[in-house]
Amino acid sequence: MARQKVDSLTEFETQGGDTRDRASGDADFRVDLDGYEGPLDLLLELARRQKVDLSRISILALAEQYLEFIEAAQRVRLELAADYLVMAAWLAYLKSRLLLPAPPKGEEPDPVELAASLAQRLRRLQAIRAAAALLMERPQLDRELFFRGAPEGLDIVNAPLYRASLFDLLSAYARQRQKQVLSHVSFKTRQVWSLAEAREALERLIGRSVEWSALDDYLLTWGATPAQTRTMRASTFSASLEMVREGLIDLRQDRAFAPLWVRRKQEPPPAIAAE
Amino acid sequence: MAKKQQKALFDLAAQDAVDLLARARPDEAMRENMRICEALIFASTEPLSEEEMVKRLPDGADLSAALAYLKADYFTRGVHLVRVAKKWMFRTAPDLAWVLQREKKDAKKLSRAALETLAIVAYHQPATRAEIEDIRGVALSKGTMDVLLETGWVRLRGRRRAPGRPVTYGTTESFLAQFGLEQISDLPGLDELKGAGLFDGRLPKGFGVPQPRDDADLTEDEEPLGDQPLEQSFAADLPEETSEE
Amino acid sequence: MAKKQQKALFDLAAQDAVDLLARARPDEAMRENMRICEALIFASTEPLSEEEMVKRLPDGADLSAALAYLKADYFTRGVHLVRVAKKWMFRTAPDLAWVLQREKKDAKKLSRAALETLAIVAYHQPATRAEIEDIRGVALSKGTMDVLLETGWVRLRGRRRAPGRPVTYGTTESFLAQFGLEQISDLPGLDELKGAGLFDGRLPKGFGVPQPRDDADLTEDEEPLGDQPLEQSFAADLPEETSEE
Repeated sequence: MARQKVDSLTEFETQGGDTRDRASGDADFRVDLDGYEGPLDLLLELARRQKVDLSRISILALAEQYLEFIEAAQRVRLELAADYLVMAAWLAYLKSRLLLPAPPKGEEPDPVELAASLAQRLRRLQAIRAAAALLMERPQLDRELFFRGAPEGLDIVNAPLYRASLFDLLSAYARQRQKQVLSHVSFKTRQVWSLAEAREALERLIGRSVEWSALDDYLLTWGATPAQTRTMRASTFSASLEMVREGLIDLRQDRAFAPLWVRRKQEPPPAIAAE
Repeated sequence: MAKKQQKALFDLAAQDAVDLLARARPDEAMRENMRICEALIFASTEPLSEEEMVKRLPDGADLSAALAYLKADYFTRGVHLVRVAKKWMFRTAPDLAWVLQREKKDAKKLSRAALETLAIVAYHQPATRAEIEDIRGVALSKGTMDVLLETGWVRLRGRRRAPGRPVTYGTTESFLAQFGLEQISDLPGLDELKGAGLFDGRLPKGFGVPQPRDDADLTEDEEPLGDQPLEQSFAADLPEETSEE
Repeated sequence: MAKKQQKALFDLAAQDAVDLLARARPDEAMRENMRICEALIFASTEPLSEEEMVKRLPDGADLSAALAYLKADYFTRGVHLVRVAKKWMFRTAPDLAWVLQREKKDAKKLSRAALETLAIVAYHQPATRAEIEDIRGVALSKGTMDVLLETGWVRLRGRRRAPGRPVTYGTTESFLAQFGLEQISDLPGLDELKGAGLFDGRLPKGFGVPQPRDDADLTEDEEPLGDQPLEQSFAADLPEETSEE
């Protein structure tokens, strides 16, 4: 067993990421079996030494060699990767089953089948290795084969293709014109005679007059335009009611829709007061 | 004829080599040297010097002849072997430049601003920027008019005979084609637009939609674009094709 | 009938195509199409798809015939025209490797583990991590798969419809290009592998011996990667390009 060197403790191929069956940090359990990639690899190497076709390999002999190998390895170093030990245990079992007559009960798997299945796995591994070798023998890019060193490249010129339908166009136009129409609507600014203005004017009027004066006449004296008359009348009327309430003026109307009369509040005559 | 022009562009030696090739087939050794040069130049990331090739060829190989033959070989192909400053490289044939550039047509939707501007240009043409802005009520961005000119649906018509001589815009034939109109007067009028439900009833009296026209002839109040700088229009930054119109 | 001829042209061994070329010279239009294809493939920085060429050829041009002729044309040259995954590229002739190996980049040598894993993925795809481990008889380290994903030759395909929804791996187009394969079924030694029962015991009965396939389409027992976290795969630490695939 020329390759039997199990003393170099460089880390096993499956170090690092593989934490499924070996706890990380358990470096002691990793053994470099001189580059063997696991028990199957080792088995294949041992099988190769039988120098027969894998389909006619003696699994029994193989199991024995493997167990010997593991034993030897353990003599040198006790720490063996779990994979190897699991395989050793399984092979020991297989060996015993192959040597012993088949048990009467058919519950346990047929050892011949188990052996055939192992041989099959070995053939499969050997075949994929051969395939990998064939693959790597092929001329490879940037090794034997080369692409064009300086390709110009194909340009794709972006030429946007605009899309719009007549309906889009017309509705855009209509929307725009309609918006314009609405935005151009102008309201006439209405002149409003405010209550404050009306009251101020009314106060000025009655300040001079102790006689009844017609409200409308009074409005006209302010030279209101017809457009202003309504707002002046409304505001003045409201203001006058307010001033009546405050006891500053008297207001009189002879009948419905007759002119309104206004004058400064008179001191009530004593006689009436006496009544 | 185009072929002839191409040839003129090329080194005369190439034609000589074609003749040479016709007269005498290169022998096996020469063909192998040609293959080596071909592969070397092809794979090189930079134009390849003759010295470099000599190093890789069998001793005593006639590099010049091999390259001349090779160049002749490629002369009628889609790829040419060319020499630049004593270095050799492959280059796609100049007459095929158009093939290497493919236009990728990305369907794009016009922005709302562009669509509205286009519609105003269509109905109100010839329209100036100020007129468009007046109708839209917002300033017209340069980008919007650029896009419209890029579509090829809007063109510069002329200038308004007015202070500042503003550029007038109008639609093009491809505008008609795009929107399936035989002529610009086929654009629907107010009644049709109303009928299509595009206007609601609240239109003031006197509101109208102009009868559009896109005669190539300038209107009375237009004058030719002339060569006055277009700084008042958007044309200053236009792509060349468009401003040439 | 033309279809049949085309198909025949495509599948012709290169030597047959050379013979064909000797028998029937392509006409002028065909030669122009050949020139265009030649220029396109030459100029392209990546293998060029037939679709892309069709877009740039005149309407109705017989692309297949043009490519077959062109391939035959280059058959004896220092540069070859090859098809990989329905894409076309020029490449130096394999026999000239010795001339070109000057600047042999330190091609990263794959570790034995990586090489075998690559082979298993290639021949056995879509393959899960468990399947790779089963064939190699040893646990697959994260680093090994990372290296393969980094080469760009292996990609995450999807997930197997099976408990745990394991990620499936497959090869890429650049894998084919790297090893000069036109399609995955051109893998060397495929028959031997079938004989060795590489494909046994995985697929349900009735499927027969599966053919490795690198179709983008998922197989029946695959499903998309989805957005489930890939903690069971190695994808968590992948470079982004790869995990997007």
